[in-house]
Amino acid sequence: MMRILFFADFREQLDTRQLELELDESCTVSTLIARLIRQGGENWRRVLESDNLVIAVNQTICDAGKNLVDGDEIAFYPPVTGG
Amino acid sequence: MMRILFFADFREQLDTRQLELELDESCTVSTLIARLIRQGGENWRRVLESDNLVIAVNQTICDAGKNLVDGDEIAFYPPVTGG
Amino acid sequence: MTEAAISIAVLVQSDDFDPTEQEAALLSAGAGVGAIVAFTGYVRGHSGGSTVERMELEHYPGMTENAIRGIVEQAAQRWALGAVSVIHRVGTLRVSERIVYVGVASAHRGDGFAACEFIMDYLKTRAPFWKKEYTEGGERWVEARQSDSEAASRW
Amino acid sequence: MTEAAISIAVLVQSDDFDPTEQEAALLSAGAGVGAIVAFTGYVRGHSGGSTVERMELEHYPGMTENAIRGIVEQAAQRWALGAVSVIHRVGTLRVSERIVYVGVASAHRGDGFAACEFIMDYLKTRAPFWKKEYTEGGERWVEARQSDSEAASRW
Repeated sequence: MMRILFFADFREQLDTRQLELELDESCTVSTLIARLIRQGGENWRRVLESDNLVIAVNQTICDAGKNLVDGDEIAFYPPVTGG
Repeated sequence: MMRILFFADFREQLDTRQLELELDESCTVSTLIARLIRQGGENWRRVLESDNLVIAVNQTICDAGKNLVDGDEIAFYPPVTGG
Repeated sequence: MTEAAISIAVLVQSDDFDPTEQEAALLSAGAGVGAIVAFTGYVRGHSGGSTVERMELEHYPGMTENAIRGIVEQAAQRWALGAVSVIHRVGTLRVSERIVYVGVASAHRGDGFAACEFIMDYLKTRAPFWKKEYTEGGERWVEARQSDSEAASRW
Repeated sequence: MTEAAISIAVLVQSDDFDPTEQEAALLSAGAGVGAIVAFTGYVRGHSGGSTVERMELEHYPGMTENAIRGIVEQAAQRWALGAVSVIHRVGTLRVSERIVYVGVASAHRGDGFAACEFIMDYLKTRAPFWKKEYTEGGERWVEARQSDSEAASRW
């Protein structure tokens, strides 16, 4: 099982704060994104193919080539604006 | 009349916080210093010829060539150490 | 005030806080503290020509605290610091309310100024917080600013 | 927050002060304030290997306040500031007591950090204050530090 989190503008656009998915074999963040777009449609494509997409796996920022393992927590969010 | 002020280490070394002197004709800070040393002796020479001497006339820092006029306030002090 | 002795506090909370209390806590790093540099960020009343009524601040619980702690630890490796305290508020914030506090206690002021500004610049670009502004004209997510990226890339 | 609207407060006093109160006063510069950078200097417990018991701070009444105000006005010409407050204590101060406070309110943090550090660096080398330390081994006037001259000459 993977836990997938969305924040801020992305959370609102997808109307999704969190979802859980079974891990596919030899899954990377890229293949996860492709699967989410396949299931979700155009709205999900717009968010997950955005130039602004930040990816964190287990709370560490990484790129889409990152391999995923069972139990990972994957977060998708726009550039941060705190402070 | 000129008012002459001494601060910090200089005030202690000369045991003088403030003194008032009649203005000589065409007096500069240099001639004032020479007069103070003449009157005061070695102790005053050590302070007023110190490399560390800062001069302020009417609360503005200046050099020893500054001309003095009646009513001026002259201060002698070491480099500042506040903050 | 060796590096081993540095005390780090990181809080993400909805409640307000008192800078004087933060300063007292930082001072307890010991008699070697000669300087505290403190940055406090506030909700501004104007943004891009609109009048801001309030903000909502969202964060990523867990990652946010870890990211800030990592930034502070980087600062502690670069400068001689005695104690650092970072507080970032979340939830609803109104104009002129405090958003963020970064307090740095050090022996000498140069270390404190550099570390405090470094921590703020990094926090702005790396800690997962997001601001949504509510103005007369509606609501909108604040966009990341190029100037913040540039500020962080100086270090 | 135009330059004309800048509010400057300069106090030389023996009493302590409350940083949170200072911050509230700075904030009254208006809803355009997004940042307050505050420096607070403290009496350190050690100096050149000796344990400091207390300090005496002397100043040149009148000139000191004018010098600080002049420094703040220079800062206000270089950076976009909303309000600046400087408090410097004189008389007897014990270890860990506050000596000096420089608070700068501005729209953006870069201006606040630069102006606050500039004001401190100039104050250290140009405002007529003198410190005398009382240690186990006796009393001595603190000597001006080369590093402070260098810090001021950067600007």
